[in-house]
Amino acid sequence: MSQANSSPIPCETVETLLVELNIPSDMDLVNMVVDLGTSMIGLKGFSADDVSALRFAIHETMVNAILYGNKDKPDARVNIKFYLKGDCFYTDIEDEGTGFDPDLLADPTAPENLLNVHGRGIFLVKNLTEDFKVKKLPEKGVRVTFCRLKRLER
Amino acid sequence: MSQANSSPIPCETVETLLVELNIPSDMDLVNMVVDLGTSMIGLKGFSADDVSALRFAIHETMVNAILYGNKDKPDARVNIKFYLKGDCFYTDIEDEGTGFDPDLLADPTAPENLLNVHGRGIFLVKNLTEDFKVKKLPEKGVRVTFCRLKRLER
Amino acid sequence: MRVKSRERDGVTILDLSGDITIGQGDVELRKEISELIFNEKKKIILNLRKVDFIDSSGIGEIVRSLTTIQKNGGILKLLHLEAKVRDLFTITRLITVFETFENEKDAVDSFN
Amino acid sequence: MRVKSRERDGVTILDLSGDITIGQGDVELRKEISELIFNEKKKIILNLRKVDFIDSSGIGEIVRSLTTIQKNGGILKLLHLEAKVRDLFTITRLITVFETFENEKDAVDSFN
Ligand SMILES: Nc1ncnc2c1ncn2[C@@H]1O[C@H](COP(=O)(O)OP(=O)(O)O)[C@@H](O)[C@H]1O
Ligand SMILES: Nc1ncnc2c1ncn2[C@@H]1O[C@H](COP(=O)(O)OP(=O)(O)O)[C@@H](O)[C@H]1O
Repeated sequence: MSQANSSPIPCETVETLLVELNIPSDMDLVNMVVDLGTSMIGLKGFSADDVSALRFAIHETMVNAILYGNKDKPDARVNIKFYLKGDCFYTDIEDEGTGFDPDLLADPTAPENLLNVHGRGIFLVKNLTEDFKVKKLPEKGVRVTFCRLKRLER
Repeated sequence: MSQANSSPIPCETVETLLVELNIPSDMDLVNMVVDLGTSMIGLKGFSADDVSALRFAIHETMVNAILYGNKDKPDARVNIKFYLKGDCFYTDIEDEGTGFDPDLLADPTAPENLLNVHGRGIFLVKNLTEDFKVKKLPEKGVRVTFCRLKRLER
Repeated sequence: MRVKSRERDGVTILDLSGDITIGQGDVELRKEISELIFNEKKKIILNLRKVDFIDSSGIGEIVRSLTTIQKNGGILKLLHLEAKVRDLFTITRLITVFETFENEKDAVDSFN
Repeated sequence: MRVKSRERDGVTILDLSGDITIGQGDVELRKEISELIFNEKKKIILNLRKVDFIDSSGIGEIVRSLTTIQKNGGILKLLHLEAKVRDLFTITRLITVFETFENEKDAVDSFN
């Protein structure tokens, strides 16, 4: 179903930080972060498919960080990192919330959930990316991480 | 000539951090930083004139940070902060260089300099913004700061 | 998002364009569907050709459109799912609950 | 930046569009001016109407164009400085060294 946490992906090499970004919880800023991330991935030679998968993943995770993590409190910050490990484009998105266990979310493709209005965001992100992780941070807050391995253009 | 360091500007109030951004020294990223900054200032209700003045100022200062501060070394980082103090939109741009004294730069409007190809960047930034400052950082690097006070639309 | 509503052979076609995302698009779509139901329209097509970007809230809103229309005795079909949108419907298996078309005439004719 | 070169009544007009900034625009402009000088063009107008953004390197390059053309016995004039560009030329006092026009016919006629 999702590739997350399955076989090790071939990009555990040196980490190159591209951009780090810290913003308030303002939905108007989500598009800027998405544009910044997708421009970066385009510059790094990823394909249009990779760009659009990450556009979706960054958008969904940003929206969740603001709505669920920071509960729409404008003063609560979101910290975003884009970095490369070999052919993997990584995104970390940190909010000030208490986190969640992605393995406990209902399967939106189960027949009883198929017509639900909600509950497809993280499922889709996991399917469009590799190495999806949610980690509580030592001080406070939560970090959601995912990466996209360079694909061949279809 | 320039308003820098002249009469105190009416925006020494509480500081609200908007966006902080950390990037490698890559000229391809300058436009993204400029777009992010000008979108922020637009969202905060500044006029089109303010946006275009800051577009110029952020662009020039970013280019200088990469070329002169970080001497085009791709690994050297640039750290950018956009924040508000009352009606002033502040920008800090930090590079890893040793800095410069803006008061020692030649006046590009002096007759003997008027036809020079270079030397107008900082002069223009100082004229389009208020509170232009260059500060050596305690550890290493340099911070260039400027702000733009909300103007009336002309 | 922008919505343009038109009729063809007794079928209502909503041409959606732009982004359908949380807070921009989802709400407009819901309003548009309520209006169609209020006006007793039963045969409805969502034309997604000009949709640039859809997020999980936008997808959820299209699912809500389907169930609302069905509850009111109507039928909803989808037209022109561009590759990226189709992928999202495939991964979520929503492709199995929607009737989808790549050709407008076929979509309209399928109601009759 | 894009440059389109055309002739009108013996005057060469370069229509510049896009951004004239460090690394994109400044180099193209320099090449274009060299070519005009090589082809012995002496009456030259830079039309800046479609320039969206110019930075200090772009301004410097326009100054370089002026001095290069003058050194080769030519004349350079500027056409259509839009408000923001005009501000930059005013602050730097470059407005005092360039002849500028808001109307193309006037600019062309001024050479004769
Ligand atoms: N950053 C986050 N912090 C806390 N909870 C989260 C976060 N992101 C997601 N969640 C939880 O996971 C659930 C599923 O999210 P998602 O798959 O995006 O679907 P939806 O947003 O439609 O509920 C959310 O309802 C929320 O409870
Ligand atoms: N971030 C910086 N670090 C070190 N020196 C700088 C920096 N920014 C500007 N300078 C110095 O100031 C000078 C003037 O800069 P500027 O006014 O932008 O004109 P130009 O770039 O055309 O020389 C530069 O040539 C450089 O020596």
